[in-house]
Amino acid sequence: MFAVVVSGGTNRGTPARLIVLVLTIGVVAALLALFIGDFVVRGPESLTASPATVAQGNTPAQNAFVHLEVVGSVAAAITFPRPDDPHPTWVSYLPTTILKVPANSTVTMQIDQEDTPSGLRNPFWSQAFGIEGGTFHMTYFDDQGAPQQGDFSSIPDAATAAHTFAIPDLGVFVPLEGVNAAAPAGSMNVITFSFKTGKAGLYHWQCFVPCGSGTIYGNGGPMQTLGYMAGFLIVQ
Amino acid sequence: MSVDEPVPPPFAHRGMPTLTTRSPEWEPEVDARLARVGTRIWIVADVFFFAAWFFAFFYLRALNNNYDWLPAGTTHPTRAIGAIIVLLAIVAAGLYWAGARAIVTQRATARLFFWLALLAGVLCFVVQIYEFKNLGFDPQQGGGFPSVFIGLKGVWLFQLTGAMFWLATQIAQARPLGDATIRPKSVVTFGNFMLFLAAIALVSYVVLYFV
Amino acid sequence: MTGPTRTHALRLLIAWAVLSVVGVLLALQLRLPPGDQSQQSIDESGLLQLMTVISTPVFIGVVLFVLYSVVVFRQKRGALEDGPPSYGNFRVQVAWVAITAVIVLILAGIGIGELAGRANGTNFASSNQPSLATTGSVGTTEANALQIQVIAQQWYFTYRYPDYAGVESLHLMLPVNANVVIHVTSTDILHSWWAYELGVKADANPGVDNITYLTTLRTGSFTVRCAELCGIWHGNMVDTNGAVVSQADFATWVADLQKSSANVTLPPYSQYYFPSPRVKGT
Amino acid sequence: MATATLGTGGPTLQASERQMVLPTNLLTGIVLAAVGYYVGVQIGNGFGFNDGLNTGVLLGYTFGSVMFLVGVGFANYPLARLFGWPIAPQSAGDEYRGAWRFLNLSLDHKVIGIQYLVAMLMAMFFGGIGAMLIRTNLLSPDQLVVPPDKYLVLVSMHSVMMIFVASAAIVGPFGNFFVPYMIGTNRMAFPRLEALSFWLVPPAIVILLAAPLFGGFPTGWTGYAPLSEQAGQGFDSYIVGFALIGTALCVSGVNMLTTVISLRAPGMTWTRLPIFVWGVFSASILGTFAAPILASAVIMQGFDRSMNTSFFISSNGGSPYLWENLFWFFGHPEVYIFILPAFGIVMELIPHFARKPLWGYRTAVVGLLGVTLLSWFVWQHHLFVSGIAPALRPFYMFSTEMISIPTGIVFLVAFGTLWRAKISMTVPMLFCLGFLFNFLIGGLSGVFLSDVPSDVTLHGSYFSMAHFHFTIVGGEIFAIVAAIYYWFPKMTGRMLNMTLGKIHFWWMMIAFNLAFMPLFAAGILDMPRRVSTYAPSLQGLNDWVSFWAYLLFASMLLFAVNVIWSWFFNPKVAPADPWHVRSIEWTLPTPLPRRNFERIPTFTSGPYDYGNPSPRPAADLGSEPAPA
Repeated sequence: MFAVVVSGGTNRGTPARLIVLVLTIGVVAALLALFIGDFVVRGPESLTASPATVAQGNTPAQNAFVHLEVVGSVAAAITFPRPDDPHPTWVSYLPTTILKVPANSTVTMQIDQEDTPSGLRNPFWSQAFGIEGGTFHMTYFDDQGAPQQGDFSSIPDAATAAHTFAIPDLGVFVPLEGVNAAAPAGSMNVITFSFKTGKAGLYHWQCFVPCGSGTIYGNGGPMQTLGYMAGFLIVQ
Repeated sequence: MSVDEPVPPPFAHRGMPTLTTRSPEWEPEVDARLARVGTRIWIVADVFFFAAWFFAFFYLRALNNNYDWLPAGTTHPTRAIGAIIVLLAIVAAGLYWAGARAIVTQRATARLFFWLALLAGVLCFVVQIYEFKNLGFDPQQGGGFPSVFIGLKGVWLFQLTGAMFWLATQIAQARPLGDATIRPKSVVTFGNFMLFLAAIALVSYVVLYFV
Repeated sequence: MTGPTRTHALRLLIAWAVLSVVGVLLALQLRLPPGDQSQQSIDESGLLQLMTVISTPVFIGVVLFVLYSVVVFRQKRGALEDGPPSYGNFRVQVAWVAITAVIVLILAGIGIGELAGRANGTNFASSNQPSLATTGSVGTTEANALQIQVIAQQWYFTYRYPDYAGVESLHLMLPVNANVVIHVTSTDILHSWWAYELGVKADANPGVDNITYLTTLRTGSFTVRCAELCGIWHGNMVDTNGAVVSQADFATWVADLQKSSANVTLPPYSQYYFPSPRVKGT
Repeated sequence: MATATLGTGGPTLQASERQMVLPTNLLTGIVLAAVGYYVGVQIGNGFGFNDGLNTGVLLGYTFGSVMFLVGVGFANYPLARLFGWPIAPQSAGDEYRGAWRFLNLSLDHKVIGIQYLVAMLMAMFFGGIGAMLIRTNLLSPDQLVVPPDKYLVLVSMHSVMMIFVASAAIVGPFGNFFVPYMIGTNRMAFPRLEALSFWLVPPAIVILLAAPLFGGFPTGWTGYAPLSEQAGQGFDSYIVGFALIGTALCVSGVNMLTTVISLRAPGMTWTRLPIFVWGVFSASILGTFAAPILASAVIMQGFDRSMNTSFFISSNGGSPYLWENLFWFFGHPEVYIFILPAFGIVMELIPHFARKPLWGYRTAVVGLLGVTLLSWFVWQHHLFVSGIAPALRPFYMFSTEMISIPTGIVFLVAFGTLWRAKISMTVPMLFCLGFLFNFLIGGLSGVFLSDVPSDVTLHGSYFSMAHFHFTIVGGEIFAIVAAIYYWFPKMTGRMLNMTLGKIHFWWMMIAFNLAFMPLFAAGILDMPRRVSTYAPSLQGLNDWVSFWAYLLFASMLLFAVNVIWSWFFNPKVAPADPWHVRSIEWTLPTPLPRRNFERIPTFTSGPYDYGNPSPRPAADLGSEPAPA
């Protein structure tokens, strides 16, 4: 008869099996550690807002100041270079997108916008919402490349938007004008505005310009990865 | 050695008996029945496979999203080339079928037919590649029709390639003691698949060039 | 029917009847969401409750039968007896299939009845979506209904009011006791617009006008969520500030909105938010 | 024994097939897979590693998988044919002995069954770990443990992994192992296709697990375009993984259908076929014909992503509806691929442990085939709120509700069999009864979802998520566990510990129901699926769910301990027929002989003839010589 046992053919002793078992469990555990570690590894570093240097009205509450830079590609950063970034060609906010700000305070943002226009798909977002005074201050370059500045409640043309800074849960939406092609190389539009934070919590913020170039409808890659065009506002 | 003798394996195997007595369940008759049933099931499955592409064709054509079914500048490729491809596919299938009929009685004739079928199939492949190289449109520029055209013809070509490989193995096995000689009915069954591929080529020709 | 069989069947039947009555009475006490803010949500609550009521006896019947069998028809410990060799009872099988078929027909009848009531696509009373065309433009539906366009994008819904020169809002504001036609579209990928308390849900597809109907009945706020996976902020695509307000409040609100957004020109209505990239990587 | 019986349950590899230049085994396969991947990436990227391109990854995965199969030994047969070497369907014996045999290409259906079983349990373990991470993250409404981008990757990995498992975890291990016994044959129709259907699975799982290295994909198992086309290189894992699994389903189906149609032993008429074989048969019909649709659809995705065609891009003449339609045209039969063999298991086991004939056998078969048929006509119920073809919604609502009629037959058959039976509450029986309870809830909640108006609220919410977890976990997984407890002694020669089994049942049953029942409420209380954050008011409910989900996972760990201990450390060989049942596989000795039947059996009665005063043998083993 060719009666061969279907399960393990040879009769190894229990110690041998135990060793095999321990080895197997070890391998599986290592794989598991990789698998789990891959998911729970923390995201980008956070940036704590510094105490405000600009007085905002007569509010007695805390003031905080956040300085960000927006670049068309991480490698082109001027203010906050990030040399070892795995995606040097991605569009990004710098230095990070995890922002820590105090609760019940006025946060002043300064955003150095260095990217060129991408254009909004829905012109609605060329308005600003939810910021103190309803206007933002912007230094920019006109069609002749001459520096200009002023207070705006919206940008004049949705097609010249480069990005937006938006915290939907706080109702904050600010369009960021793209750097005019006539501007000298290395120029940036500097946009300043303030908004109020309420109670402590975790709020997400994002950009409404489909600026993830190379992805369908422009919303992949950097738009969906923490640390680039997507981030958290940790109000504490 | 003559061509019709079995080729011995090039490497002796470590200590294994090379030939065994057949068990009844492995008789050629059993295999022939299984091949017949299995090929039919496989063909029906393949009908579903191609149905998805034809569905894509008619669905996208009917929707014509953003008026981009046929983008400006996109024209159907020459019908003559398409016709040549279909004809070659049909010829290949027909030659295979003729060869398979002859495999029991006239093995030499069968192998000749097989060789001719292989030639027709390879020519079909070459002409199809030529057509891909000279499309007159670029699927990267968008459009539903270019997408379906490339996709449908591409997956068909892939299956044709597989079929040609199998045809080549039938040629190699159509010797004394070769598999095709021992199991002639299984050889005949494969002709159904060749005919099926030719039929798909014909239908896609009508759909892609005339609808 | 033999004696023991009849006893078992009677016991089961009585227990089932009693428990079912209790279960159905309990089920009738349920007040299931989404509530009564719109005709649609009333219909859905009613339907959910109806389903619960129909399911209760079925659930009780199955569980009761299995428990009874397991308790009563046990193999004696250590024994190895066979049960009676019954291979089926044609009448019981036909009856079972007939009963399930009738239940299915009733359910389908109710559902189809609800859908058929709006064959022309303009029945606001119980409608969620029209039975007919999904593509179309504003104005093809009932003339005195309020038209709203929902524009979904990654990751926010905005609301355009074509009847008011295309002003757009961050939150949906609706007048009470109004018939509303909602046109859902997307600027990019698939989303699903779900106004929970209003009992409406419709997918947002790029280049497609997905129409759904709504009749508001009660003032109050409602929540809007995205119900189709749309990327990283899918879970955050929530707006709790939608509201159904009185007709007067709505008129005031819309007038304010028109005033404040005078400096941004929007098309009154748009189905296409293209162009988008034809070729990736360029 | 005479040399005439040197054949085995499957043909072993002919000597000439093994005499390739490279020895073909698992190690060669792994090495060649790496080489294939490298070459594919180089070719796809125009010779070079380039970040962000899909063609390279797609070609890399494809070449890697093909080369893996070549290395494992699948090219030997076609190449031997091509070189004109003599081909014999069977040979002297397996080259590999012992455990090594299970790690290498074998054409023996018993070995393939065990390979499938182990692979599926491992994959299920990883999918379960994914579920635990998901539940951990949902302990709080904020995204704390797993960042939101990775959360979606996690959800997608869990779902796709579990879909892989669910689609093959019954037909693969138990179908391959027991169908030949049950129909009385020594061979499968196409043993190489059978082996291929298994060996496509490991590359699919490895490729899927590799997705996070490329950023993962955020689409869930539905892979809806155009979100899928936005995704990075991770989504290419989805495409190739599903293409491999689809091919596996299709070739396994072709093999299984042909086997059941053509290789039934004398006397094994269609009306004597064990109901489990019917379950496998109907699932194979669906697998064979639905999987090609999926293959086409993922190829379209691949073309869109690598060649920039526009099948699914509205602005370029494509349509996302095309994907939705193709996907669900495959996807809905797919869910019946999960559940039909589970019905088969439950209806197979209940008569044996009730010691009563299967009540209404023909009706049961009609029920299974009815589900098979109807499942092709319901797919648009996944699109009720998508805005497509609303005029057809009454039809799809009706066909969806119709499917509860053949499904109800399963319950009828179970009832009829339990009625006045002699029920032994063994562990497999407990799991079958658990199946009835869970699947009842799953089925009833399905009716809620089938009705268009109520589906408007429930669609895409946790209600539908709870619904399909009740059918797949509460249904299919319970049936798989029942089958493992039932057939483990025959497959491995060892009994599982039944005390642990009883603990496992009650633990799993309670934990499962307490974990998933509240999710119906979560859905009705407006919690959409696949969200990493939710309304803070639902935190209590979610924490409760997470707690019981951990316990559910722990119950599966207990099961794993039971399996590992019983299989490898329990010295006692199981008796040949521990359950004292009539099914033919238990009339064979344990451990099973290499060759299934020395003589092809002649069946003289059905497998469930309990209580017959003059019971005839189920199979007349060995009284006649095998037909020549």
